[in-house]
Amino acid sequence: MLTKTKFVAEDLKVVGTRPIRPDGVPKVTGMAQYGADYSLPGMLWAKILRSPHAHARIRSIDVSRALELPGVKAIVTKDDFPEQSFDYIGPDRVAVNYWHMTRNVMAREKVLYEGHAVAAVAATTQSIAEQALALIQVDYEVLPHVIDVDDAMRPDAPLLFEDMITRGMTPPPTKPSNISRWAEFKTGDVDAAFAKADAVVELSFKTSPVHQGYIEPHACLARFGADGQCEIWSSSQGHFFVRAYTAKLLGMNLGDLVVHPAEIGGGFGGKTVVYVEPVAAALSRKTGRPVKVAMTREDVTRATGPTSGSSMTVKVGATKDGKIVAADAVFKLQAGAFPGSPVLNACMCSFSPYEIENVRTVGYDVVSNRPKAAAYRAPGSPIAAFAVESVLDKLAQEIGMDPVQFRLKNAVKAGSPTFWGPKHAHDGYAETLQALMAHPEYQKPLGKNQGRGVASGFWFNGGGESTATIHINEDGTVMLATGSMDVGGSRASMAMMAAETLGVPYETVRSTVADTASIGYNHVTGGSRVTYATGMAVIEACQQIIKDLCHRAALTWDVKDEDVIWENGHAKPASPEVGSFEPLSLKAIAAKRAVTGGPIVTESAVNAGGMAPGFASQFIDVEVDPETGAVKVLRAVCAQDVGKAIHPSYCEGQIHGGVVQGIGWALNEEYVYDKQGRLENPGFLDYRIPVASDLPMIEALMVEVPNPNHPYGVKGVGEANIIPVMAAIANAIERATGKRLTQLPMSPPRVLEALDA
Amino acid sequence: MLMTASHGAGKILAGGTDLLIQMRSGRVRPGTIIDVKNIPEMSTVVAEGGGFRVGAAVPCMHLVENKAFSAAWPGVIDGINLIGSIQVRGRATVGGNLCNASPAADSVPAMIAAGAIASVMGPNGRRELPVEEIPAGPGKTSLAPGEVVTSFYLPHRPPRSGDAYLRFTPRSEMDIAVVGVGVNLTLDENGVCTAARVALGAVAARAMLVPECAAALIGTKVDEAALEKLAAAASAAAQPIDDKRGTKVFRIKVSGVLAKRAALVALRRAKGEK
Amino acid sequence: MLDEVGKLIDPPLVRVVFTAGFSNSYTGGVREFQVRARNMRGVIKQMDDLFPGLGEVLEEDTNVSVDGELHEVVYTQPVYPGSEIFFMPKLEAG
Amino acid sequence: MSKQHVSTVINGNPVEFLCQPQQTLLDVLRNDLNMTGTKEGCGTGDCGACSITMDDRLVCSCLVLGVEANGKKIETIEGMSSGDGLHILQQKFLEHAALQCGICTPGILVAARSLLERNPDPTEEQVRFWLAGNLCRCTGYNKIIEAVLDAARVMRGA
Repeated sequence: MLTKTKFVAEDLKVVGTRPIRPDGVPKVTGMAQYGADYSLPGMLWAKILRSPHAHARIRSIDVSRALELPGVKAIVTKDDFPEQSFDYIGPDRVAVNYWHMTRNVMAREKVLYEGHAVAAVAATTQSIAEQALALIQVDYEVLPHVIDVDDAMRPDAPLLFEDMITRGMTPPPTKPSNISRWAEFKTGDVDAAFAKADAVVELSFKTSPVHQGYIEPHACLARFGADGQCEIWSSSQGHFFVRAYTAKLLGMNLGDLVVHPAEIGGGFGGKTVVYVEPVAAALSRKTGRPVKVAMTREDVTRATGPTSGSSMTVKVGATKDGKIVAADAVFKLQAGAFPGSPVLNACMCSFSPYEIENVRTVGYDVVSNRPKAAAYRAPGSPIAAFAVESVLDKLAQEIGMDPVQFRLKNAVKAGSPTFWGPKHAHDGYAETLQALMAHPEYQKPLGKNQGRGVASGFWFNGGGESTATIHINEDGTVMLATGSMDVGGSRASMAMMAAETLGVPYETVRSTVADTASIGYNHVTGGSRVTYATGMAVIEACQQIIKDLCHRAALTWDVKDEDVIWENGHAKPASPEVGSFEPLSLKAIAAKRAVTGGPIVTESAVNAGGMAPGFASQFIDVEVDPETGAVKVLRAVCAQDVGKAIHPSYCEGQIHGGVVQGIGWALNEEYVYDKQGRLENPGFLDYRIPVASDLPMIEALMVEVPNPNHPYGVKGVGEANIIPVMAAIANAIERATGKRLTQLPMSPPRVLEALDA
Repeated sequence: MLMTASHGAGKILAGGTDLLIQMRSGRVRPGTIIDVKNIPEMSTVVAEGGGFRVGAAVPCMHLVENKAFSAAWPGVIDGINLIGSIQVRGRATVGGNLCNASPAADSVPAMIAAGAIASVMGPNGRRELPVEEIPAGPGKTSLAPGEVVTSFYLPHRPPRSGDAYLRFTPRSEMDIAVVGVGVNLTLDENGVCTAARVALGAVAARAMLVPECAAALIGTKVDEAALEKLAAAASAAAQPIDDKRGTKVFRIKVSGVLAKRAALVALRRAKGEK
Repeated sequence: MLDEVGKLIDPPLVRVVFTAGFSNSYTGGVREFQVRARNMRGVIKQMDDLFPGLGEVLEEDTNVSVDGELHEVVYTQPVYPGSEIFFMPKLEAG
Repeated sequence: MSKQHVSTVINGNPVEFLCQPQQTLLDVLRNDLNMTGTKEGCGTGDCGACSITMDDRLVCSCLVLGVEANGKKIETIEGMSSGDGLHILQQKFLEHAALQCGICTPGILVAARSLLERNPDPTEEQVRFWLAGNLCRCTGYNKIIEAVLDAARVMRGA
């Protein structure tokens, strides 16, 4: 187990500095290889045929004419993927169901959303593959479809699965429906508590699904050998789950599949799903040649998982001195074509920043004819926070309290109970609120048509399995590898933690991401877990190396191992009595590695626990054009408890990125469907993510409340920052115009409609 | 000649920033692509008779960087400067923007307000017609098969003239107009408006000149009352649809709002204020 | 476990708690139990004896918090006299 | 359709290639010339990840036909760092951590260089409007703008 070293901030030499990342030069010179940048001799190009219908039964697929087109080498459909058993495997909240997964990769009985993959062609050129798609005849029986979550829950709504009985209800309902799961978390007596409240606010909300918006479309290259061994180069948020899911869907042993981590062009949770890898591998197995599959932007927007659209109602009661006494919420989230929206996260995160005696949250996971929902940055929590933090803002107004003071009065701290589980074990929330109040701009009044909105957010932050390997080169430089895919600079933070622990200069540590054949299992890169959990594996590996180095020094000095200590990069006698030996540097010990036992290597793995949650609080100033409803963000001050910032620039970068994604979610991003359930805005023109000229500089306030369970006090940073944004903007618009908007996005037509109402 | 030879399957390639997108999506499958960028008349900007002869295939950035033209027609430059992005404007042309015939094209309302005259070459020779007569509906122009717009003539500017173009888009850049308004007016020495042209974009099947809007300005000092009448006329003239970019109600109201704001910018420019 | 004089002393008494939803489906609605264990392996074994099959679910499908500190379920995780052992749905994220 | 012969200069090197008339320059660069530094984010000129300069004019290579490059001078990300060292912009992007995933970085660097060639002393707003055509989803643009302004200062010798 990890020996707990009590770190003292002052004597850190590397952690907390801002070195240049070891993998930066290839990225700024165009040398870095992403999913679509790999190619091999004899490579074929693959294109995927996608359903034009939102909901239809597949009667037959005729590929004969397409196969005759010169240059077409193979076509795969559902028949090339083995059937999977129908059961939910793994933890309840994020259970994997391979029966659903294989259908999402390649439709079987029905197509369940426009863009659903039906077949894939491998050909010698892209244009031939493209032409072949047009020659595939699919006989569809078009069915009525449903997209909105409320519509999908109506008793007469068309059913995606004729036999789906809601899970989680006791007793279970008798009639099938589109509701795949029901859940409830409660504590205390909510209904009675509302009677004791001086002020009660109840509002309903609707939010549109939004896409993660990564700039790199999904892409991969697969090479299946005649010996049944397959290699895949793919950009994903975790090459280990790509291997696991791909092997399962193709009926292969894990040992026969090696997945190499290409650089990833953004994921935000959306690349924790397999879409193209099983297709490329199946085509490569059928042709015996390497196959490249790359999605177009339209494929990505039309057919890959956004986060859920939602319909919510939140009711909160408080006494006039600002104590929240009762909170009751219903969250209905779109799961898309297959069950699995983040509704349980929404239920659990909703009121988590606040200590409330009586709470009830109810969640519905509802399927509808849209791509299956995938994770998007603290999945579920931003949706719930839009509703909860809007209601809390209105409540603070009604009892005449400053919105930050109102939150501070109810803020959780270490020891506070949660309504869904164990008591909190970490502080950090109040500190983010205090950071806002201390900000010089917080008290400054604003001008005409301007308003300041406040909101907060809670996220679990993940732990879990990570592996790291270290071997010391002959010249004393350090080769560090982990199995955690690096999206936003984790190779730098790993190298920094290793350099700090070993006491060597950062530049002597080479940090890489190893493929699935070269290192032990690593859980996905997501849930803000990598710096925390993989960091622990790196530190444990360093401690094992240090033990080995001290042992080798002891051999050299003919003393007992315990008589040698490791201090800023050198083996030293534990006390003068041991002897007056010259300290031995890492370089020196490495040079004598042969006689002291051979190569200096280690691989260490953890199943990290003790992770602390991420709290974020923000105030956002906006100006509303009263004549057009356009909302301009003037200022965004975003405080977040980062535990201890290993590399401050990348912590700030996470906060900037999450807040800007939140601004897009709040103001412009939505899907527009026509009557047939077809997407009308599948590209980056009409699916509007924020551009540089839309935004001010985002102010990131890194609040450091160290996590004692991590040697360097690390807490997850990646996700909490997006949670408060939409509510903060809604609250700011209300202060600027007096109108409370409860529907996302708060686009100009909606704001103008509210202004003119 | 090439155009007629390709029996209607020929497509003109100027900047290509609309054509290539349509080819990629399969909406258009040209048999022949005719690159017109090397035809002198189409790729130059020259002074002519006190006004400007602008080639239909001149890239936007080329026009934006032309000091003389920008000084004379700031409103037209406003429109051109909102087409796509810097990258798109490096290729896109005013001729292409017009003939792609999107009702929301950003340069067209300003060109109409400016009174630009298009010069068209075809199988039966050359003809001239005002820019507003070329768009005929979404993706359709009034040009006969084989006809190509070769250049535009923007007339001489009388003193105390000013033009402006404003559009509404959810994003500050990289967007398609939900509403677009071009205004061009001339004042006499007492500040009374003697001539005006107002054109609306994105609020009907094609960009259109709105005489009622001009009437609201002519003879007035472009004061608050005149601006209110202008706004009402603009909203009345708008026949928008609900689509993925905006609602009918929104477009009708914002047409009036932008007409007023654009008129104020044109007024300031006519008075020589920056 | 042997105390300093080598006498086998009983493992400490610890409090095991489940969420409402979890207890409805696995422990007949009972949310709290008292068991004797020295580590997570002991806790899981005791609960499995009470509700056969529960052990597997606890190992695969839950996270556990020991006195508020959130952990993955690992056999060697120590528990202490009077510890609150709270099993809940596994925390996963994107 | 039969391929057409194109001769051009890319990053200072004469290059000849054959390409289909409807093939885009982006497709030629990435798949025929194996210069994968220029990235495809959308293929419709809406994201800027494929930005290059053609005769010093900043354009999206997905909206240019391969045949249109004939006789032109093309500059891509691969040509931005001279043999011995990085371009100031590349160095500043690393120093400021102005990239996270890096897929948009090649396009933004080419666009930023094109800006600084025209305007050595841009304001923050001018940088933001010039780079509006380059979408980034990771950084929120803060550090990109700071890196460009810092590079501009150094290049001006300010």
